Amino acid sequence: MTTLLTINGATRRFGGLTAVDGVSTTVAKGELVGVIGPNGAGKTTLFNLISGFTPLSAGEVHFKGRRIDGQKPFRIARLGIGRTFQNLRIFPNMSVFDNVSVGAAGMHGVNAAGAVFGGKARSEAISRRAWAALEQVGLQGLAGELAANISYGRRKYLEIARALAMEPELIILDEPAAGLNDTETRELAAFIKRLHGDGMTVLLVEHDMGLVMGICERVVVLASGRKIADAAPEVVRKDAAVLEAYLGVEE
Amino acid sequence: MALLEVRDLHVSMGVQEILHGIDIDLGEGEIVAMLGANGVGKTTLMRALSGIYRVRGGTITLAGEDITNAPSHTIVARGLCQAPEGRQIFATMSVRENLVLGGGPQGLARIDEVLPLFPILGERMGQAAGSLSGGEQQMLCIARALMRSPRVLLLDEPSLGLAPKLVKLIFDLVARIREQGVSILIVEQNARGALRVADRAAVMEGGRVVLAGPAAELANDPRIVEAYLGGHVAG
Amino acid sequence: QQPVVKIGYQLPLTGNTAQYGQDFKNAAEIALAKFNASGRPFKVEIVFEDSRSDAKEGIAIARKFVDDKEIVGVLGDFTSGVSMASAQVYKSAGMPQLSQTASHPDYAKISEWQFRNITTQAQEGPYNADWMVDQGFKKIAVIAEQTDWGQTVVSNFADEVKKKGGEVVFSEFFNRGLADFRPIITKIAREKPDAIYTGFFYEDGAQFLKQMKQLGLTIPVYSTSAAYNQKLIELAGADAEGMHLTATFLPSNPAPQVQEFVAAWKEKTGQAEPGQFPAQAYDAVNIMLAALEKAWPEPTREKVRDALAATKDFPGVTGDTTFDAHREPAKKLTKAVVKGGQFVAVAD
Amino acid sequence: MDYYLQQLAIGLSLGMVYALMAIGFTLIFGVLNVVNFAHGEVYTIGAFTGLVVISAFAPPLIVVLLLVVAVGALAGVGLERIAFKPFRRFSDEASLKSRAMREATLMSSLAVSIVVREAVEIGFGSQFQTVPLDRLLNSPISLGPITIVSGDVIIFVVAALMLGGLQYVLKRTNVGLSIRAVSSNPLGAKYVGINTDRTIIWTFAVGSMMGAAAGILVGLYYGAIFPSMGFIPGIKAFVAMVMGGLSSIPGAVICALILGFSESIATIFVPSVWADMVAYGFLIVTLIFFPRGIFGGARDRV
Amino acid sequence: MSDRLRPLLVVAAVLVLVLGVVPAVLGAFDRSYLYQVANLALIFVLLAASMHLVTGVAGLLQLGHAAFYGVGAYTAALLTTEAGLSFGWTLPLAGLGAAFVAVLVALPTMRLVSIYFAVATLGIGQMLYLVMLNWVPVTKGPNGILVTSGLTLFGYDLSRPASAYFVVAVVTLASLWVIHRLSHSYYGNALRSLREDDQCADAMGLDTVRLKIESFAVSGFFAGIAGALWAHTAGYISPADFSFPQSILILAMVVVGGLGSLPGAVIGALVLILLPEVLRPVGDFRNIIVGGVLFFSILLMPKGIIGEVSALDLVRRQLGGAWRGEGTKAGSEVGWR
Ligand SMILES: Nc1ncnc2c1ncn2[C@@H]1O[C@H](COP(=O)(O)OP(=O)(O)OP(=O)(O)O)[C@@H](O)[C@H]1O
Ligand SMILES: Nc1ncnc2c1ncn2[C@@H]1O[C@H](COP(=O)(O)OP(=O)(O)OP(=O)(O)O)[C@@H](O)[C@H]1O
Ligand SMILES: [Mg+2]
Ligand SMILES: [Mg+2]
Repeated sequence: MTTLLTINGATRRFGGLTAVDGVSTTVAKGELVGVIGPNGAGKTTLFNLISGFTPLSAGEVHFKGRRIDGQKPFRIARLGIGRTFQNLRIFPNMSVFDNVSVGAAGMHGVNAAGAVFGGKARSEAISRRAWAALEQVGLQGLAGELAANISYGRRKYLEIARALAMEPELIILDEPAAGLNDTETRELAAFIKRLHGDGMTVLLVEHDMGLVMGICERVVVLASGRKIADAAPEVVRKDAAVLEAYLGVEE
Repeated sequence: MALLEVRDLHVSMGVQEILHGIDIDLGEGEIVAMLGANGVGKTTLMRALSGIYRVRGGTITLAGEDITNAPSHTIVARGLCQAPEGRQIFATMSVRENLVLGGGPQGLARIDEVLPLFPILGERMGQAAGSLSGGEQQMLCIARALMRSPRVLLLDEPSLGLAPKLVKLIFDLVARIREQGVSILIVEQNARGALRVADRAAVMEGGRVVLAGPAAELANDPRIVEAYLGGHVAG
Repeated sequence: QQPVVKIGYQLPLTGNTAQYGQDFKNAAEIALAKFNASGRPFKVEIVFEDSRSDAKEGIAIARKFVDDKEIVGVLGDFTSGVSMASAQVYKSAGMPQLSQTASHPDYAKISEWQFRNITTQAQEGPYNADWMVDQGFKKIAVIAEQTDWGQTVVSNFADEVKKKGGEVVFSEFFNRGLADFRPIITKIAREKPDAIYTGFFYEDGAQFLKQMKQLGLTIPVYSTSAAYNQKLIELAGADAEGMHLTATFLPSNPAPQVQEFVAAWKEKTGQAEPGQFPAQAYDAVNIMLAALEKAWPEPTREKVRDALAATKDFPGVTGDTTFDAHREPAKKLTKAVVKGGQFVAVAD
Repeated sequence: MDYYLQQLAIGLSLGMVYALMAIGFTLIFGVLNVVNFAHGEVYTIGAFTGLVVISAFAPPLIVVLLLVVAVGALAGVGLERIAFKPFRRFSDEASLKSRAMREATLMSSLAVSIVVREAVEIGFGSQFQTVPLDRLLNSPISLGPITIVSGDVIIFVVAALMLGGLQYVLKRTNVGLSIRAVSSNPLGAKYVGINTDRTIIWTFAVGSMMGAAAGILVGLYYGAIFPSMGFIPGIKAFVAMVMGGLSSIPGAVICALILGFSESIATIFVPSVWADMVAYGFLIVTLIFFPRGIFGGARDRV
Repeated sequence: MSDRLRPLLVVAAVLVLVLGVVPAVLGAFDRSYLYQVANLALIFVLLAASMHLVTGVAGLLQLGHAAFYGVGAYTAALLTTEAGLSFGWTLPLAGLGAAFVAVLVALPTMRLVSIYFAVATLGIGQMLYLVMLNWVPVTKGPNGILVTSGLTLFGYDLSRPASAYFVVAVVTLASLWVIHRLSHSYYGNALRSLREDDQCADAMGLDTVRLKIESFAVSGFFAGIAGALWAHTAGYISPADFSFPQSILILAMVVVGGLGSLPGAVIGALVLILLPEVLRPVGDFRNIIVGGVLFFSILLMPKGIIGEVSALDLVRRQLGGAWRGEGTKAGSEVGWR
């Protein structure tokens, strides 16, 4: 199995606070890895370090053997990392289809001259991708709807579709199940599993233990910025430190 | 007579009606859970109750007084506070200032009761609220609503984005707040947790309440189990 | 029913320069009323159009006038910019245009259809330079507004001063409507000039004089006819005392046409005496009316143009006007000074 | 040396004039997050009110100021009702995040400002108004080698009072806290029981009072009162506010002073027509190094 | 109706209207004034359309657009008077000149967002205006420039308003076509995503800085083209034509018409140029009325006469099911608004 993502001693400080503290781990191609940890443990910050939104204070991040820390977010994205955001970030005043097409367009690269004089080939490639992504998440029926007008749950899928339209090699999802009920969460879990089954590498943050323990092959646990566990779900579930810091005593 | 009474509530957005006649009662010291899929209008209901959205028809009564379409600040002043969806904290202001604002005229009077519930907020008092992590912001949002010692507390998905340990804590907290005589209307996707603490529950679908009854009963209703509890009978 | 001849007048009646346009309109109406009451064989109608001192509007108006076959001559505009943009239209369509204020050196050169009734700085600059150097001022500071007119104020004046052996020790422009002249005044003070020559309109002039006084600077100030306006004294009060300027129009001039105009102005507007600009407009309208009369009974645009070009020694309130071969007026300038809150003529 | 000191003194007083206007402007921007294009017209209304009051019964300056401030408050409330309130009915998410909506409020205030300016022009004419000369605030005061005028002192005092008072209110009182809350998150403010409507009106009233007071003070200071007098100070106040970081009133004042200084100092070295170039150059350089203004907060985290 | 036919029909209708119906109607009145107003309206249509691209689509509030208009006009005028080039040459060069300046000023300001960007463009607009006004040796400063050669193309004199109309109309239509292609494509969607959330667009692999600079340059290019048209049709330019109030006027056009909608920008420009002309007989009160109309139009239609979103809904309803079901084919219609 080839390693896709390598995080090496990643550290991020905000003033006196060390949000991520020397975290190292790897993600192999085709893996489905979960990241869990108490609120404020630094999970989102870690994702921001990977996707280039927050610069590292120390450490390195490699993707496909290339060092990516210090690069602009869009370059990292083009290398094949798609992401969603914890606080849903859709483009509210654009249609659902247009939202997704942005993901596809970003990867294809759009330029002014091409838009004016270019032939149909490129735009059809983009639109094929966008439709494929919409169909993957089952939103094709809402393509023309204004993104601001669709429900919360669908926006979650919209965000995922937008990331999928980039045809990334690694997709990172920040709390995809937040705000979904158990039934919806199960559907989402099945969806992610299917995605993974199709060969996608997934890294996800989630507080819903049913989802994480149910589908992840490996779970990384952060607490106060440090990695306190990195193992299979069954192992993590019984880890004393994890129980103490995160899960609370089992019911 | 119930503390909060909602009768035949209609709310529209533009030309589109979203709530088509909602009836709910919330008794003194009672916890009512509101369940429903995404987009059925739960948040719309909560916003209408807090006076954010205009009501097109029907009445809302709080302790015998009609508060239909009253301005939001008088509703809060009468003791109906909400921890809203989307948190709506003051991102550019410090955690402390957020709490002071939550306290309204009382200011920080209740800080010693609220802060112990969320110790991490105590450590972040001077930090800008916008730089908190998602879960920390959620805690701040709930803490802010508690700062005013409300009579009726509306919680719109309070467990959203919280770690499992905290989710449990939140539901315990809900039960504890009720002990102090506060009535609570809670909207939750975590139906399991909500049904455990609630006295009664209602299920919304397409802008209507389609099912209501004691929480314990609903928790075993096969329809609920199928739709909201992931197919497994609650706890 | 008497036949009616129409002329157009484009001028700013709204916007930042509306005060000037309103003055022109008043002056024009005085001239027109007198003309129409004088029992000529025809009546004249003036079509006023508001250009807001905006070239876009000026050109549209010009087109409008050109389209109207009954209009045989046009007056205006106020600023050179709008006048020149409109002039392109009048040039191509063949319409005589007479501006009371356009001062751009190239304005009258645009075509044989452009005329103006404003003393050019080619005349006023050297005249003032001579005056000042003769008074014994050797080191002279010059400031003027940053407009086409201001540019000519400085260049014409400076050339003559040098010729006369004087020295321009400081020369700078300012943007119209500058609120605070003190940085410039402080700068002038450092050069310790014997006198200051200024190219400004009355609003800027009043500000300049007041702020000079504030900073305690007491250097003689000379200016052009553009500053000639009773409002300057109203706005600057005692600080205007002692300012010298040249003018072609003095309301105190006993000539009958001047007194008639001043009286009519006071009656129509309820204001103090008219300044230099309304007087120029009044004359411009009268010159145009005289040209119409000359072109009667068949006033065509060509005939009116020819009649304008032939204007010779027209006795106006700003002195006698003759258009030279380049359609520029030559005027007799009068020296004046502010004394006791009045502009009074200075004997040579 | 004296020359440079004098230019610095002039720069300071220029800056104070901009600051006087920037204070109210920033306060209003602070609560609504939209540019109030009509603030310049409030300034003009203040000046014209003062002029009318003075020519009608020549009361002492303090009375003039009080009356001007009252009219300014009325103008502010009217402006808020007409140009801003109607747009608050759109509170759905798409509208809140929509540029079109934000730019619409900007345009409505612009439209109101056009109407007001044209109306003043029709009422009073567009020329400079004649101010009774003895009412001007321009008697010279010599301080050693430099000369300032009485107006400088008055403007300084008034600006300092405004700044100090506002800082106190905003930072120390509950009212100020509410104002900042509305500015930070208007919807959130409703949930904590703030009367947002009243807060906004009060802010407008206070901001416009300051704008109107600035108008008459600067009008008497320069003796120049005319319908479009608010335009240039309005732009300068806008620039100062943004340089200062949008919601920081001391920041706006400091940047207004920087603008004033840069103009007078630029005049030392280059012709005065280029002075504005230096001021705008300062703006651009500031924004290159501080993309969110000198005292602005960071962007929201991802 | 077939998806492919529709855009063709629209194009044909616009061509017939602008190049056939309008001149026929204007010609019937035999008034050069009407042509003049039509030319002016078309020039401002082009200006509004070029601002639409940055402000409406990419969401960058532009408060200094008139400066690029000015750069174009000055480039054209100077190339004509100093280098003796004819209209055929100055037109593209004016566009390029303005685009070049746009890139220069975009480079340092592209990191800025929202109102900070707006005020930076205001500052830059003012600086360019000051250069036009004060750099006397080159721009002739306040004296302005007489553009004597007028509109000539291949040696034909086209400076009469009626013939100028066709030149202006063809150039404007061609420019509109390009702007339309840009904003109604995936490129346009990428720009829109900047407006909605630039950080998020960044995460989608869009080079936001390059996109901003590019759209700024394109917008500057067309403003420059408009400038050249103005210089050649007016025959005289001076700095006052390109001052801040003009920028605001263009912004008002875009907002009144509907921010984000190209037809909106066109309609906004027509309204704000034609209305003051129509109101001429009203006299002194006409500007108050213009202000009042501006106000009520914003009040009643805050998203503009043709808002981006409502138009989208309209089109969708027309396309009905076709859009939803058939994958790739319908995609070619998406982005139309
Ligand atoms: N820009 C910032 N400035 C200051 N502190 C920050 C900033 N960003 C994050 N933090 C702090 O860093 C810590 C980690 O935040 P992060 O968002 O990564 O947590 P998280 O693990 O994602 O939590 P959650 O599960 O609640 O989303 C938090 O305590 C937060 O307050
Ligand atoms: N401003 C609005 N304009 C138009 N439609 C709206 C608006 N706000 C909400 N809606 C619609 O109203 C319906 C109910 O929305 P609401 O937010 O109340 O749902 P919810 O039950 O809270 O869902 P969730 O579980 O996602 O929070 C949705 O279909 C939504 O699309
Ligand atoms: Mg997080
Ligand atoms: Mg909800």
